[in-house]
Amino acid sequence: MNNTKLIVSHAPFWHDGDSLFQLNLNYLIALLPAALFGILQFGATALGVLTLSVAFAMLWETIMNLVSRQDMTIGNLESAVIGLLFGMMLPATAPWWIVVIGTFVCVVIGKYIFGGTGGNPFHPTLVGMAILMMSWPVYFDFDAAYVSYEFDFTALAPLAAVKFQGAGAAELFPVGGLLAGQEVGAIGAVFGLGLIIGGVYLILRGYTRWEIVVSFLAGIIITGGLFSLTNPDAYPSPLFHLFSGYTLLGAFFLATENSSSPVNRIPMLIYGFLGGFMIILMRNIGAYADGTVLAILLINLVNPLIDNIRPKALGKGVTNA
Amino acid sequence: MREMISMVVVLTVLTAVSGGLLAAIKSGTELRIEEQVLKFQKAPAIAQIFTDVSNDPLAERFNVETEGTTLQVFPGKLEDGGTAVAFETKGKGGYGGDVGLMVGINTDNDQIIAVRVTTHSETPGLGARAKDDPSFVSQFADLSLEENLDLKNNNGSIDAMSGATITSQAVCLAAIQAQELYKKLKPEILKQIQ
Amino acid sequence: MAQSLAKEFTKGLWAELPPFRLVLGLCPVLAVTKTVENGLGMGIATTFVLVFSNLLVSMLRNVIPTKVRIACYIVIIATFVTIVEFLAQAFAYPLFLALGIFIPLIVVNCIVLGRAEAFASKNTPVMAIADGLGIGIGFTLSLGAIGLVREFLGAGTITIWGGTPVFDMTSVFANFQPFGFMIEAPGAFVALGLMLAVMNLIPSK
Amino acid sequence: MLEALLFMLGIGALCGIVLSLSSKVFYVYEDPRIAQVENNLAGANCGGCGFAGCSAAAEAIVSGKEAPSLCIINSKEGVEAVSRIMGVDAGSAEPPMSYNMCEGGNRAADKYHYMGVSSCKAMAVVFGGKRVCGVGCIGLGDCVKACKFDAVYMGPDGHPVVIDEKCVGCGACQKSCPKDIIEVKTLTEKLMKFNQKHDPLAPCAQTCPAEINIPRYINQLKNGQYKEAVQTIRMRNPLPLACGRVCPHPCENECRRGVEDEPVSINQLKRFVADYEMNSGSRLPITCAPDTGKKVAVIGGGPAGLSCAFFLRRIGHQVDIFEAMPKLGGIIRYGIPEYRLPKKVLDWEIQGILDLGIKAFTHVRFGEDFGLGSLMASGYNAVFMGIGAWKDYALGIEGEDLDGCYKGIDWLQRFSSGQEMKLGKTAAVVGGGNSAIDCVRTLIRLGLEKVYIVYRRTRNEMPANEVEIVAAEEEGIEFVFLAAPTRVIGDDDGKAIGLEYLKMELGEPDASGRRRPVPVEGSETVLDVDMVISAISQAPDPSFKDKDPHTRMDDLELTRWNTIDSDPATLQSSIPYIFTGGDAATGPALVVDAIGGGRRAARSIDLFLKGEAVVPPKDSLQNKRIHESIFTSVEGIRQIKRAKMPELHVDQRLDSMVEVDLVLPEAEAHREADRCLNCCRICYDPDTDFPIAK
Amino acid sequence: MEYFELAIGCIFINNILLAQFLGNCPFLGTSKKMETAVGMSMAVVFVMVMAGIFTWTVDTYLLKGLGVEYLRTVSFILVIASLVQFVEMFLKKSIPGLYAGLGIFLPLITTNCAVMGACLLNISKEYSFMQALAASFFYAIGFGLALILFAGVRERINLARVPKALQDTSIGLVTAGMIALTFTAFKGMV
Amino acid sequence: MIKRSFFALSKPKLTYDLLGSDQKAPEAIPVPGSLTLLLPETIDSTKQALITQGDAVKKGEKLKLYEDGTDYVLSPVAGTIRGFDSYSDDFGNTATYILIKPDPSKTGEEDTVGLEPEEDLDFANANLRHLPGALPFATLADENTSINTVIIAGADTDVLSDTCQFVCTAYADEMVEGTRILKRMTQVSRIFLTLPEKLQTQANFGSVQILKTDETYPSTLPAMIMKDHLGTELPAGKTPEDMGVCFIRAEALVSLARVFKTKAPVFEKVVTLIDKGGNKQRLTATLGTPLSKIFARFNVHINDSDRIIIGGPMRGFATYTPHHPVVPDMDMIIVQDRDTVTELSNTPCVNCGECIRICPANIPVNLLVRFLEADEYEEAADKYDLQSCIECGLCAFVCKARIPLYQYIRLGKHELLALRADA
Repeated sequence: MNNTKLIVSHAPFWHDGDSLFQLNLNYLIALLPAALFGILQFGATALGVLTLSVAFAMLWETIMNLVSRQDMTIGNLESAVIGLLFGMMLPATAPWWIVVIGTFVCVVIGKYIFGGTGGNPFHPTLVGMAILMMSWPVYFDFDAAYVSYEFDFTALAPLAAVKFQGAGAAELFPVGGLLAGQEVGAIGAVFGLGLIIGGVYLILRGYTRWEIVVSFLAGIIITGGLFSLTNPDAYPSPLFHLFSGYTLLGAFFLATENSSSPVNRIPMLIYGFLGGFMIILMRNIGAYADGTVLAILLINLVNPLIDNIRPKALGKGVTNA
Repeated sequence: MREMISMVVVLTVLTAVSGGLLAAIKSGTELRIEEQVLKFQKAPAIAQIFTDVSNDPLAERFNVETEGTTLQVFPGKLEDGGTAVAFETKGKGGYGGDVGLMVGINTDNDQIIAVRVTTHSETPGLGARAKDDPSFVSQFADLSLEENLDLKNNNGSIDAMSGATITSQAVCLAAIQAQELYKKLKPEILKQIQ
Repeated sequence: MAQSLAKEFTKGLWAELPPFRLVLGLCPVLAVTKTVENGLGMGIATTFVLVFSNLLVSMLRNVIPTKVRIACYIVIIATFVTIVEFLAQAFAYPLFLALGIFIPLIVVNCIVLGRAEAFASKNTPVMAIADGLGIGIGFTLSLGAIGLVREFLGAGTITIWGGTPVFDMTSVFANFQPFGFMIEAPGAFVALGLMLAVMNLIPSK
Repeated sequence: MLEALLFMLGIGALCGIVLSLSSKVFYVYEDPRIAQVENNLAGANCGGCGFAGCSAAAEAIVSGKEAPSLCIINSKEGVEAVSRIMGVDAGSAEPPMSYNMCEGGNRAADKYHYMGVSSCKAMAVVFGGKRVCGVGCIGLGDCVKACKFDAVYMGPDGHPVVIDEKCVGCGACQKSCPKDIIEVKTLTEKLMKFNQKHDPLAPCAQTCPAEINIPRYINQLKNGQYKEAVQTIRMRNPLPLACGRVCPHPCENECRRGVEDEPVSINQLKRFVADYEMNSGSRLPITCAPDTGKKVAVIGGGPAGLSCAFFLRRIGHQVDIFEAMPKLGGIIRYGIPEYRLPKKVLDWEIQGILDLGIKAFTHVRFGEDFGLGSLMASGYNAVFMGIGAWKDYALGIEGEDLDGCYKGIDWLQRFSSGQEMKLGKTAAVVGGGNSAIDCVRTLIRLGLEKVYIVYRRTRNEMPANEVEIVAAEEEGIEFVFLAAPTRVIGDDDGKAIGLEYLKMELGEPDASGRRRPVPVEGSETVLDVDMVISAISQAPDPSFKDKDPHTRMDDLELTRWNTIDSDPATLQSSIPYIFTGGDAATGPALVVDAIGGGRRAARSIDLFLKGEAVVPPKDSLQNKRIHESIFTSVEGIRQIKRAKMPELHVDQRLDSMVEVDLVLPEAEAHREADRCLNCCRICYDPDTDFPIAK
Repeated sequence: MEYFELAIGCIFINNILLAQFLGNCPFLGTSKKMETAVGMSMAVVFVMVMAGIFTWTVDTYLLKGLGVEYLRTVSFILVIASLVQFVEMFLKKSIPGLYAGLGIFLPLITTNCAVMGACLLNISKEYSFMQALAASFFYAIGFGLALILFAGVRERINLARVPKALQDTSIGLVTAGMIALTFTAFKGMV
Repeated sequence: MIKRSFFALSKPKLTYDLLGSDQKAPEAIPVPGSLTLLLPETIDSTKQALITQGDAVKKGEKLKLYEDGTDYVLSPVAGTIRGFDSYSDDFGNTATYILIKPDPSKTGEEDTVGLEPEEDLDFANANLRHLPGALPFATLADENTSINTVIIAGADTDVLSDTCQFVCTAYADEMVEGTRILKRMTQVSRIFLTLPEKLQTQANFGSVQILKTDETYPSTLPAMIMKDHLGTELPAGKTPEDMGVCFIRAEALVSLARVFKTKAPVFEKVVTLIDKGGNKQRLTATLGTPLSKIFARFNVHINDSDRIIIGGPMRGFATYTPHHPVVPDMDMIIVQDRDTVTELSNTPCVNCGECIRICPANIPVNLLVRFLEADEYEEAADKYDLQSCIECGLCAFVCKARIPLYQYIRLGKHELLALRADA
């Protein structure tokens, strides 16, 4: 028998070299500006939350791999991204156990039980967020979270302020300030500019689909604009919505998550727009101050349905063959 | 044909027997059920409203007829010698159905003594706080019946529970209903108390 | 006879344990298991209906024509359901309040009609009672178990009877903050789904 | 109260009337079975089955799209009732079980490193799979994935293992296997499976005439699963005790270990587990398929008849055996002496077969006491003729009928049945087969002074088993080779006093490769013996044909050797409902041949009884070997001596008929089993750690 | 506007499946394939509206008229069961095409607590006839919407590598929970 | 290898290699000591074989396995048959390989089978099927398919390859002659030659109409040519032949012309070898030459876990043995070092949508692969356009999860055929 065994595989024998590791690594890179700013703004506790979150997300994934005797999958960094996103959506004062439980819910209930990588019908981080926000709403009250902090800007969570004090409160938050992170909120969601830079980086690198981002933002601007036009006293301007709360994080990093978003162009546009529309609806007439989390979960839910709108395949439309 | 007849007969007999049986049981348990309703639904609310009455409002309850329905009224003798009444109204449009509200009114100064939610099927943690957490319903205490008992959104004087606007609305509706009923039936009620 | 009687009874406790093994009758399972007490109460009510409707269906099994059998069974079941409703109001009023609309809905619980059709209509009254009792007790225990999980996690308490918790986590950890999600509607689905998965890991025989 | 009564009365009546009327008005014909099936479903309309309600499920069952067990909440009785309505026959009551035929796992070497879709199916289409072995398990576990019941798991050796308790016989694994090595079969199918060209078979299993899965039972023995090993043997051989003692084990000749070392003592191991069962004090249960209601007559209670009866019974037919002799067993009772196969052992074994519910009528001779006519009249649907070959060939020399001259089988049989026979002092037995050896070894035990064995060729050509020859030598038998008897010399009383023979020498090899003996002119020599037994060969006794009055008997064709003419693959005779097997079909052959033939005939009879065409198994490997599985060299073997069969010392055995060969001790048996390379077609486990192939 | 609010309330906020926990057995049973889900949804819409009309009439004119409200359960379920059976027979004979699409789902609806539940809710909320009609319709739409969305997600989950113990119903329930979670998004909108 | 660009907002572009202007003549590999011929027919032990070990064969002799066999090969040399065995190819195809030991002494007239070529399809089908370039005479002569268009591949169908371009420019005259012969044989009027748009060539193609093809892969695949140049969309599940279009290698026509010229079959195949360093070598080898001989000639060392690709990097196949012979349709051999082999993974699809955007046939690969993984082939074909795939391999090329998508699709098509054959 010949001992030189060749590799036998199927065509193609070339690959463009991309991988899930690359994808998630780029996500992490893109998230860095906003995350770093959060640490600067909210101090060491923010760093603690982020580290704990990433570490535990990866730990849970490792544990589940071990328990179910699967191959190790933490190498593709997916759980790191989930963990980082989760941490970035928390206030810097979140207690450690929220992070531990939250990452467990994200990784295990949000992802693992649906079959792990690629199987999750909803964004795992958002599943964790939604469940936690339902269980312990107190810890997601950003106004309460930062009472002991001193800021040189209005120390109020913009969306909550608008919700409870009316649209007039929006004037406390100039758009420039929001972009520069002069607001109170989740660690990674306050620095609008950083999020935009990261998001654009991902789009340019081809790791997120611009259609979703653009239509998502368009959904917010158009719907918010309509509301604002009909009753400017009751409803703040669309730009305020755009740069406050989780909106930018949602548009660039959450709605675009691969396995829970559409891949065809028209569905992507519908999907994004619907997300923006729902956010405004929930903020303006619904019960929630933010709503990004549930709005994106909702569009995740309709994703399988709308993603059926796709171009006809070659030779499928041919009759009379 | 026989099959058809048997189908009709069997079904008819069965339903008839069922109807008879249920009617019998109904009449057998009717009294006991009424007691239970009093004991579990109304008694706790009344006890909370009339914290210091000298009589037994439950025992002294009486009915007032109004527009074809019967209103059960629980009279209370206040410590200061005044009289008060409590009765229950239903607030429409709760999150999970109607919200029952027991409203206690001081007949002397037409002020609300207190209100308590009796029945509801609201979401736990949100709407259900209307019953479990008195901070919301305590807003009604000592309000005059002349006040607008609606939510602040509707130019009333009541703050809605955060996250449970609908339930709050239903409670307010029940209070407003009580307000109207009381205004209408006050003479009748006062007559009965004497 | 005694052996098969025991078999019919015990199968409902494990091998055909509703709702875990049969995956039926989920609506009350999801809706009323906010506390152990509610779960058990619903289970007992269902057991009552199961046993008596099984008995009656079995007794009348030769009389009822095939074409109207569903209607007949349903009338029988509905009758007992109404009786339960009366009894619950008369003797366990708080429970009646907690179970709300779900008592009348026992009538459409697939388990009840399913047992009537699959078992009672083909077996003797004694067997039918054993079956009804077994399935009913299994159902009650399952509801209790789900209630336990949901209540303990979601509220940090355990309420077995009478509305007062027999256990409260806050007495152990003063700062305990329950996992409120479990008490909520979505939590009901998730809790049941995960418990079902745990049951799947345990072989049915 | 009254309102309630009236209200319910009204609404009940209304509903009843509407429903009853509409059931007439809107009557639509549908397959009545749908309603019947629906009545036997749980009726909860729960949708758990994935169908929209019970009637939809019932329709799916009736249309055959779904199994009767579709309803997830139906009781066992309900499922059975549905099966009955669907007319699913008794065969499906016999649960099929999945069975993995390749145990090679990772043993076969790889031809390449595979990268790509990780499924057997995908790999199998890439140059036939990466394993060098073309028929073996690929091991990526498509079957494990296909099984919805968790009944298949990937074993530690890289091949799937089936958990019998969980298997429901759905066949998903079989469908998923691109190599056709996981098979879902009913007991009947498993019992009636014959070696096929594409099967993963070790050379020994290919060689065994009974087609026993030898590596499997040796492996089971090795693991201490003696009972399972016995069951494995019983799938193919109903007489492991007898075979374990008398089989000349052609399998060992093909043993791959024998290429570089001594072959594994396969037969000893069979005897070990068979004796284990006998000595354990209880019989292992033998499962039978449900009754089919068909009746088969087996004529002849020898190995072929017993085998045929055993397998027919196990696949559910009713079987009666008719035996001319007083007891069952045929040649192995009457032709094999006590010291080789004790009657006690044989009785125990035959009783086990009869315990399955087979009736035996002894002392009835076909053609005389009963015939074809009477069998047909008694309602037998088919007949198996395993009448053996009991008629000795004559030497064809002068003086053969003198007093003191006997025929081998005849003599052995008369001796076995306890007939008084006059013994001489010295005896010559003519012939070189096992019967001849049996004769001489019996004679020496009877106290004869001198016993000769006279054979035309040399020791190398003797067809008897080597061990037998050695034993005979040890026991002091005198061998006269290259001697062709020419005449029996008698005295005046007609008593034999000597055997004259002509010396031979070996000439050119003939077609069979054996060197032909050529007589040496004028070399006549005389042996002084007063007994001459000719044990050269036998043929079936065709006398039944003339004695049976039934005219149909004329249609039964015989060959020129008086064997019953039959298709060698199906063993069906010229009369379609008569089948044959064993010596009656082949002429004198091995016991295992007869056992294999009995099973082959049972398969044909089963087909015949089911009204199917009696055709040979597809791609049958009957008596052929798969070329690629026969090696000329086997690497990596560390030589280990073959277990030596314990036997009674010569001193002890010569004056008694006590069994000579003894069973291997347990430790020895394990050691021997460890020598097995656990071969398959091309792969095997050598002593080294490195699995290699070809 | 009143009906619009009713619609939003019945479809999204008080979704009969996800908030009221009614009709879960067929929800899990018929959501494995999109086609079945669509068929079931249509059938539910049809039956729920019919049942809403019938039960409202029975309740208003007979039960209340005779003062035997306590017979509500018995009479409602009898009416629904008979109605379903009647419609099934009618469709089978008269409109076989429609029967093939919808009819086969009808038996599932007899024991669908969503139908019974919707009827009882109509009565307990003291809706007028038109309201009851609309509410029934919207409840059914809510049921169908949840079912179809669920089927869409479930079709994908069925193909994902869900751990064995969680497969099928188990993961279905968890997914349903997630859907219920997302439906809380509509809270407070009316 | 082409890597993903840093800014990958637009989809990656794979371009075909163009033939350079300074082409050396291909290096001829001498006839080796042993040839392996692949005969596309399965050994059937129940039949009496026509050839046995030790038989002497002449050059050009037609070798058939069985009397009623459906296919044949021509022996490229005179010699003796050393043996034959069965060979499992991809996707369930089996063949028989025949080992021939050439006898260098037998070069005479009597050792060669002459040929009197006729311009007749049946004659060609019976004698010229396996010429270098593999002219599809079996299809052309099939009465069930009516070919009305012939497209000569002057542009290579796979990236990196320029064999077709080389042959059709270097041997343009012969190719034109071959085209004329083919035209007379088949009576097909529509004959086109594909050539890369940017290829600078002085060759004269006479009257053959030229289709200028795009430089982007996969524009020269049959389905794309039909769509872009013939204006017909290939219906899902159909082959170009079903639509009356036949694709032929330029080299096949060159061979045809040579046969008619020399009145003897030809066996020299032009092959491009790309070694581990990516260097291109052009060579000609006798059909049946084991690749190992070619590797030896060009000092290519094959180590464990290297990969030998026959055909292009996108559509070829990897063989498991360096002894694989040169066959008539082999244009290119690529040897990849083990370090340059991209690892595949067992990760499920993450739904990133790269495949969707690059697929020239608009197939929902992300959904399709889920169904293929679950073995639901009918569903995959009905709803997810399995059969629309034109087999370019781009989806697997860009797959982030590194799923062997192309293999799944090929396997799916294969299993679907088997399923439908069963039903």
